[in-house]
Order: sequence, then C-alpha cells, then structure tokens
Amino acid sequence: MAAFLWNPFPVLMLTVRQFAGGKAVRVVGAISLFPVLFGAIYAFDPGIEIAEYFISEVIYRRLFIATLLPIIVLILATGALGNEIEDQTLPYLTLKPIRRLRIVVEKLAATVLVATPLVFAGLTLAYLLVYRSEAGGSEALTYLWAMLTSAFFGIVAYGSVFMLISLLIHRALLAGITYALVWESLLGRYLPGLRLVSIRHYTESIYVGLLDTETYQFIAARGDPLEDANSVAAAVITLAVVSVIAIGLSGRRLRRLNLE
Amino acid sequence: MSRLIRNRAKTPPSVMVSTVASPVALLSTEPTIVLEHVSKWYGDLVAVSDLSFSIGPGVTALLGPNGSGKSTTLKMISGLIGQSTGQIAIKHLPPRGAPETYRTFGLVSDVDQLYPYLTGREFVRMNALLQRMPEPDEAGRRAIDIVEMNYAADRRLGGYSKGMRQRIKLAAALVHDPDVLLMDEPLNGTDPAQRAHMIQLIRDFGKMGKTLLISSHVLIEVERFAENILVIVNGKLAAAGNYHTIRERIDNRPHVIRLRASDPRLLGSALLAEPSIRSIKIDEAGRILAETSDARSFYALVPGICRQNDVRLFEIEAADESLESVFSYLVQR
Amino acid sequence: MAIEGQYVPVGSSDGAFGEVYDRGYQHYEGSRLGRGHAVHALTTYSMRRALGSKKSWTAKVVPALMYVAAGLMVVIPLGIRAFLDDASVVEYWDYFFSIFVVLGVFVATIAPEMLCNDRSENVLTLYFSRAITRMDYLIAKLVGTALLTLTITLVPMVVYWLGRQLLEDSPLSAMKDNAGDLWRVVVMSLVTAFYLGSVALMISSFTGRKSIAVAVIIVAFLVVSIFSLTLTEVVTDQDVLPYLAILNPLRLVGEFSYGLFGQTMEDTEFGKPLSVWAYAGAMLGTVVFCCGVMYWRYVPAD
Amino acid sequence: MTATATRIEVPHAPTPDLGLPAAESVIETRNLTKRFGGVVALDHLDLEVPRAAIGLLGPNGAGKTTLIRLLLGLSRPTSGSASVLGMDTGAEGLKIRQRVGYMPESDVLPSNATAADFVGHMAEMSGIPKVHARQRAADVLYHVGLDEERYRLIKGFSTGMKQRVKLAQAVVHDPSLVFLDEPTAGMDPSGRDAMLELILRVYRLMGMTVVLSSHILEDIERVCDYVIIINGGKLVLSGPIGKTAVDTQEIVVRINSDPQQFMDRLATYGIHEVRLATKGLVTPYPELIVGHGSDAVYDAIRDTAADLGVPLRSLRSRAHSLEEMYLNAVEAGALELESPEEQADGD
Repeated sequence: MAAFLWNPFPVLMLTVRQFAGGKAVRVVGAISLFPVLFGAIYAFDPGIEIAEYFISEVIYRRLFIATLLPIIVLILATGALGNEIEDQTLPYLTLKPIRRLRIVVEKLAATVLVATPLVFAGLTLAYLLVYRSEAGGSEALTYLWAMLTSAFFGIVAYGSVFMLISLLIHRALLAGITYALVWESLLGRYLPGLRLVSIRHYTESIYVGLLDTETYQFIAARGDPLEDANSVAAAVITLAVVSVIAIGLSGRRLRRLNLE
Repeated sequence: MSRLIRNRAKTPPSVMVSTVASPVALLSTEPTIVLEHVSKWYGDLVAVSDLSFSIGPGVTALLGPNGSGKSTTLKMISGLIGQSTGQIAIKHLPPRGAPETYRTFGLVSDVDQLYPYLTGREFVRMNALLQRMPEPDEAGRRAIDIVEMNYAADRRLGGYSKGMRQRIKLAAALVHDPDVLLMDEPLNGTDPAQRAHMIQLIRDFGKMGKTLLISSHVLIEVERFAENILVIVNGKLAAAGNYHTIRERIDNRPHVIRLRASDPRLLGSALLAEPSIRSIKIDEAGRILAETSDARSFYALVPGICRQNDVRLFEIEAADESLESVFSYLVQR
Repeated sequence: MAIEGQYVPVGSSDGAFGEVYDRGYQHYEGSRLGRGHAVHALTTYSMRRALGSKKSWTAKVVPALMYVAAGLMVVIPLGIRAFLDDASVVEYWDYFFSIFVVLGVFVATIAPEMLCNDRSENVLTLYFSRAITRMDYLIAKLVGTALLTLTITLVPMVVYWLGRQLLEDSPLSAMKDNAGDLWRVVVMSLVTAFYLGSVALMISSFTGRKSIAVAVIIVAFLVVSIFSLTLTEVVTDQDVLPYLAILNPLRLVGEFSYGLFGQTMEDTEFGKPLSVWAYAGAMLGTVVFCCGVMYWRYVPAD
Repeated sequence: MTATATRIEVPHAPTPDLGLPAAESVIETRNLTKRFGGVVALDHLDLEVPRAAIGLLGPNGAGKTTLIRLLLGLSRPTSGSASVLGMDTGAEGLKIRQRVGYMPESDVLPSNATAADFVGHMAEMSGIPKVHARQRAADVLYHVGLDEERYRLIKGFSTGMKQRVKLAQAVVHDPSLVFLDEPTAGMDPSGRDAMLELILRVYRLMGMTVVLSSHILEDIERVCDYVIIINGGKLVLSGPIGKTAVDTQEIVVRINSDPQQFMDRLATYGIHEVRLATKGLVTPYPELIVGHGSDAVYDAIRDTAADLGVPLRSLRSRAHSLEEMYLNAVEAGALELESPEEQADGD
C-alpha cells in the first residue's frame, strides 16, 4: 500500500511496514480503544455525569493524557529505532549515503503517521458515544478539536523524546514507562516544580487553552483545574523546541553510534 | 598516496620470515583500501594494534583465529565502528563521518536478521533507493538476477533459509554496483550447491577488477576463490600477500612432502643421498614423508631418481603447502 | 587395566606395583531416574536462577530488596509490640494489603526470569530435547514460581504469627488459642502466591524479552486497578459494585484476607463485600485461566 | 576439485552393546512423511541407518532438521513411522530422548549461567541424580576441551567454546546415539580440527553412534564413513563414503611448466586421454587430469617429467569427491523450496 511513498521516503515506509507487520500496532490499537470503552459505558448510562465533564476530565485528562498517550507513543517510538538496533539491521540504513538526521526524522514521521490515526479514531469514537445522547452543537465540537490538536502535539513531543531515549539506553521501553507513569503522573501531582519539565503539562495547557474559558471554567470548578497553565502559544513553542532538540541529539547520537 | 611509514614489523619467533621488504604490505599498484597504524581498544582490551596494510583490486581473504581482531577490522573498514587511532580510507574517503563513502562499497555482514515483513525485491529496492540510484527497480532486478534469486524475490524474508538470506544480502550490497565489496563469512550456512555458486560469483567479481575483502574460516573454500590473504593474529598483521609466496618465506619450517611409491624403502634410501633432504620418515602404510630445505629442486629430482631405480611413483604432494598448513604455522605463538 | 576400587598398595609394595589409570571418558554406570527427578530438578534450578544464583550481581538486587522489605514489615511491628505492650499492632488481614506493592514487584521480577530467557535464548530447544514433556516444563515453572512467592508471603507471616505468640505471657497456650489464625495465614499465603504467580507467569509466557514482560505485568496490574477504580465512579447500582473489586488485584487480595478472618472492610468505593468464597473462587478461577493460556502457548508440539 | 581431506586417525575402542543385535540398524523410517500446511518437508522417506559415523547432507530446507526433530520424538509424523534404537518415535519419545543426545545448530545456551552449572542441570534433566550430574558435567566439559573456563559465565564464551559446551550437554548423559547439527559452523580452523577430533572420539572412544549434519563436506569426509543425502524431503542417496573402485579414479597432475609441452610428451608414451582442469583451486601451477590410473600411466607421467626435467609439484589419484557426488545427487540448480523448517521452529 502507498507504494508511491517508497521513493521519496524509504525509511518512513520501512518503519510503517515494520509497525504494521509486528505486534506494535495491535497493542497500540488495543490501548487506543480504551477511551471508546469508557464512552460506551457512559452511553449505556448517561445520567451519572454531564457529558462535558466526563469526556474532558475523566476520559481525556485523567485516563488518556495521564497514562494512555505516553504508553502508545512510547511503544512505537522506542520500537522504531530500538528494534533496528537490537536486531542489528540498522547498518542497512546508516551505511548509506544519506544524512543520519534524515533517518531520525523519517522514523519519527512514521511513528506520528501510525500513532495519530489510531489516537484520533479512539478519541473521536469516544466523543461521539458520549455526545450521542445530547445535542452537542458547535460549542461541544470545541472539545473534540481541542483534544485532537493537543494530542497531536503530545504525540510529536513524546515521540522525539522517547526516540532519543531509545538511542541512549538499552532498555528504552522500561525507562519510558517509568518516565511516563512515575515521573509525570505521580510526581507531577506532588512536586509542582516538575511541571516545567513534563511534556504532559504542556499538552494539557494546549488542550485547556484551546477550550474557550467560560466552558472550561464551569467544568474545571468540578474537577481539579490545571494550575499555572501556559498559554497555547507558549506551550506549542516549548513542545516544538523540545522536539527539535531531541531530534538533533538523536541525529548526533546516530552519527557516533558504534554498531558492534 | 599518503607518505609511506616505516612499519616496524617485528617477526614472531615461530615464523622466521626473510626480511620484510616493503614497509607497508602493498598488495598491488593502485590500492583501494588503505589502513595506516589503525588500533582499536575497549578499555584495557586491545582488539587491534597498529595495523597497516593496503588492498588493491582482486579477491583478498581476511583470515585469523577467533578473537584475533579480524571481524573488528572488517567492522572498522566498513564504518560500523570507529577506530581508536590511525586512518582508514576506501578510495581515499574515510568510512566514518562522510556518508558519500558508502556509495563506493557494499557490505555483506554476518548478521542474520533482516526485515522479515519485507519481500526480497522490496528489500533490495529499498537499498537501491537509499543509495539514491536513478533507476531503483532496474538496479534491484539486475542485482537479484546476479544472485539468481528471482524465484524467491517476491517471498517474505521471514521465510528465507540461511542460504537464501546470504544471497539476498549480497544482492542488496551489489545494487549500486560498488567497486569494493566487504564480506563477513559470506559462505556461512550455505549448502554446497549455493556455495559453489557464491564462489563462482566472487571469482567473477575479482576478475572484473572489483576489490573484494572476504573474511572466512573454511580455508579449503578460501583456496578456491582467493590467492591473496591477510592474516591477523592477536590484533597484529601476521602475513600478507600470496599464500604460496608466504609459504616460501617461512623458511624455518622445512618443506614436508608426502610420496607413495612401489618400493618405498628403495626410494627412501635413494632420496637420502640428496644433500637437500633433511629427513625421511616411512609410516606403517608405506608412505614416505620427506623433509627438504629446497622444495623446488626436490620436485625436479624425484622423477629422475624413480626412473633410475625403476620405482613406480603413485603419489607426490606437498604435505604442508595448503592454506591450512600455512595458516597453522602463522598462528602459532 | 585399572584395579577397580581395591586398596592401592602404593607405599608398602616392594616396587612391584605401578599402574596407569584411564582418565579418558567413562561410561555412566550409575542409576538413571525418571521424569519425576527431571521435573524436580527443573523446579529447584528455576527457583535458584530466578533469585539470581550464579548470575551477575545485578540479577540478585531486586529479589533481595523485596525480601528485606517483607522482613521489615514483620520485624518492625513485632519490635514495637515488644517494647510498648499496648501499641496497636498490624493485623494479619492487613498485612497483605500493606505489602501488596512489594509482592507485586517481586512476582513481576521472578516470573519473567522463569520463562523469558528460555524463550529468547532458545534454551527451550534443549529442554524439549531432554526426557521431559512440555507439560512437565510448565508444571515445574508454575510450582517453582508459587514456591518462590510463598517464601515472601508465607514465611514472613508465619514468623510474624510466631513472634506475636512469643510476646504473649504464656506463649504455649497462646499458640493453641491462635492456631486458628495460623491455618488462615497459610491458606491466605498459598492462594495469593498461586494467584499472583500464575498471572505474572502467563504474561511472561508471551514474550522473550524480560524487560517487556516486567513492564507489561506492572502496567497490567496498574491499568486494571485504575480501570476498576474509575468504573466505581461510573457504575452506580449497588449490587454490581462489589463485583468490580474482583477486577482490582489489590482489593481482591485485601477482601479475601478480611473475609478469611471474618473481618469486614470499612465501607469503601466497592460497597458491601461479597462472601470470602466469591473472592477465593475469583482468584482460583484466574489461576486456572492463566494455566489454560500457558498450556495453549507452550504445549501444542508441532 | 577439492583435495581429499586427510583422515583423522583415532585408536578404536570396543563399541559397547546397545542392547541391540549388532546387525540391527540404529535408525529406521518407513515411508515417513511430514507436511507443514501445503509444504511437504519429508516425503515417504525410507531409511536404515547402521551403527556408524553418519553424514546427513542436503540443501537448506531439504528436511534435515525436520527429520532430526521427528527422530527425537519432538514432533509427530503426518504419516509413516520411525524408530530409534528399536523404539518407536511416536510412542516412546521420552525413552528415546533419555538415551539420545542432540546438539542443535542455533545458539541455545543461556548467557547468564556458568557452563558447569548449566551442563550439570542438563544432566539432571536426563535423569542423572544430582550428585553424579555435577561430577559428570565437570568431566565431560574437560573432555570437550574446556578447563577452568567451564566455571565462567557463558556470555563471555567464543563461538568455539559455545560449540564445545553444546557438544558437552549432548553427551553428558552418556547417550547411545548423538545428533550433531552443524557442529563446526562459525569455528576457526584450529577449533574445527579440535571439534572434528572430539566427534571422532565420541564415536570411536565413547562408542556412540553419531549423526553429523553439516554443510562443510570436508568435515564429513574427515569423520564419517556413511553418508545420507536428502533433497526435497526424499532420500536421494545413501551409502558408505569413498569406497569406489581404484581404477575408475582419475590422476591429477600439477607441474611447474608449460602444460602443452607436457601433454605432447605424454602422447609419445601413448597417453592421449589428458585434459587441462579449469575450475579447481586458484593455483599458480596448471593442473592436468589424466584418464585412468593404470601402472603404465603412472610410469609414463614419471618418465615425461624426468625427460623434461620439469618439477612435478603434485601427483595423486582422485576418487569422485564427496562434493561431486553431492552436486550430481542434488543437481545444483534444484529449486529451493519454501523452507518449512524455519517457519515451523520460529514462533
């Protein structure tokens, strides 16, 4: 499929085929179905909570951004380069007259290309199930738009950082899980200072920023509002800078890598 | 050509080699691959120490016992790992740091894993694309033809046997028609039929003027595709060049020649009369083992002596001129 | 020929004795035991290996830490009780509840050690070419895991029970009265060991890479717990609520302990607890399910 | 073609009785068939393997590994039957595996264990009591050539040392039959010689029947005295090695001078059946192949060399090398089947 893409981006297509061929996509697909499961439960008994609160606070912020998003991107990003290093097939890419940076960028693009549709599908389905019973109207649509945009930035940022980790240490998957679960969700809650360093915080800032304030005030009052959220622009720029730095470091690391 | 540096070749005691003529072992006029004072160490483990040699067009076999630094050297030449000191150049380009170098050579590594989800054709075509070939399909088809893998080209690599994997890896290394081919144990795991085909390919490429550097362990096969050898022992260059000439150079080991004749006792005593014969042994099967310091004249004398004494000669063969014997002399401590 | 087994008169003989013995390969004349011995050998070997014997030190770190943690959980309350008689003491039924994390990490470390290396390093080929069947292999690994888990559940608990009896004024009579607690402790440890062990083993049977197995076991426990907790917010009718506890391993173990000792947990998000048999059934059901999955994963020969 | 390999001489020890009448073959198969989905790995194979050092040959994917797994009772045949040491592989797989050793081709050793510990464990897995297992493991590891390394972690071992540990675990429980799959793959020359000598000791000294599957024909020639060639799951050739009649052998002559002059001179002695060898070794000396080996021909060659005063570098008679036998049997261009074995094993 998509044979025309091979010529301009061989590494990208190789990685997409790698994901499609392996267990990665199935595992990631299953995880991205979690929000849909919750949407279905809500649709089964909508009385318990108002739609906006359930989709925004329960599904998106607590379930998706806190645990699912990092794990989804982690599995794909560490697999993209990590598997090639472990299977010793990386020389087929590095011993070629192309720049190492391009390998990293195409690998990242493949990760985003595979993660985004799965994540978007999961979230949109959950959204539809939750809003099935109520006339959502345009105002409700802003939730969907905010979720998808912030999720996308999250994918790109997490992707580049986890890819860099997979080049630096051997057991990248384990390190990634500790980072996502321990660092961001647990410590993030108790040590406010960590916020500056956690990708999750910026992703949430984008989400909150995109929701126009009145709708969100009403929701936030019920749940736990996001303290000192950055503005959307600031958050987007930060994530972009983090990604670019991670990609640059990955390229440099790939140049120096000794492939025993 | 970079200036020639005196290579202080200290000869190991077991192999008394007449003085090393050229400072850097030059195997041909226009060298393709040049190594100067290359060393590699991991902490206090010295894998390769002060290696200097150059290789020209034709087939050169890279030999050495396990752990001698042989595969480390090949990995440094191909740019997989960086050397600790010294310079390496393939057609004047460094294998690490300059992606352009990878246009000039192809590597067939001893790593067995490939991309199981790609078919053979896709894999070779991807290599062509990465080499920025103008006509990737055409290049892929040509490479697959050369290694005779058309019948399996559209099967997934996951279902390939070891021999098929070796050949598709060769196709991937050939796809950009490089002048230099580096091959690490290419015959490993191939069955006799595939091996005969692979050896023929190697010989043809050698004749075409390509430079091939091939590491291998099965010396009886190396004899069938390479005359030039590079022997690395304990991280140092033990010998370089044509292995027959190298055998001549090893003059502290008298040449042992095995003979079988109708009357071994008679022939044996007749041979002892020759001054160049060091010793004669006759084993219980009646075979004669003669040690001589001057092999060349010995071979010329034997037919005459046999005729004079009316002894029928059934067999005459150098017992220690095969590559295996030369190798075993070179690797002894 | 060598003189078999006779006293070798070296010193005293008049120089007539001199013998060269054949050090070459000898045939094995000793006894050959059957499958039972092989399975026993595999069980003990797997247990030793899982704890990192004859491995580099890094493999020993985590299990050792967990033992220390479990040990402290027992020694500290006993110590406090020894000095301050009336101090409130950790109850048996609370014990597992409190050290569940230690238990989880322990099991998540040793279960992958049991299975993953054999698969990733292809040692399975050697095992299955020996005189055992694939079923024997599985039984040995399951029993090995359970026994190991017992060392961190049953042993500390029995020590704790013993400690508390000794602290009584007349230890012997105390022992008789509290015997009831002892067998409950044993049952509790056994069921929990098999429950956690089989779940971890099942997950480890799917991959050759230990790191992935450890990660997935931890994530699985966490995700299921979060999932069941989140569900409690959603599900409102009371009779469905308690069944959610079965989904949450920590809650399940806790409820089972409480039920076994006739205690009832204070009203939690899971509503009123079910009978102890429900929880025991859930645990044993999980064990059977995991064994079925492992059987499907390992046994079909060719 | 290739020079015939020199045979390794190892003193003969009395082979112990296997509880089998001497004549009975060690392995027998009756139209043994094995299918993986559409692909036929073994196709009505009829075999009778005598008690000897047997070479098992065949292209990749010919069915060798499948045959070994069937004989070990590890997989069930689709149809037909097989018996090892008189026991049926389907019914008595366990009993067979207790008296048979298997050295697989691939890497099967745990990296994070010591050789002595692991081989001792494998001995126990074959029914040897714990006390004896430790001691036998140390003995066998010594005999395969590992001294103090046997107490170190396997992950630091070279390819040669790992092959020796694999051989050790295959013979530690003193089996009567041993399957060796590519024992010398990836080993350097001195390692290969040592391993071949070990295999001969296992056969001669230990009296174990050896089935050696290898792609390096020189190893087979040096060690085995019986060969079985399989291709496409069918038996293509089986019989003793190198027992062809002397007179059918060609004479190979290598001289250090102009071959044409030598051939003309030979003609004067009435020898015309001479041709210049083309493929053969890459050697500086031209190689002539002379028709058949009668005494007159030998004299003629000797006298020609004496007349011309030409150095006679090499003169030997050559039976069809095993490689020729193999290539004719397998016709080099045989279409390579989808290799069922690889899929069957890899999960």
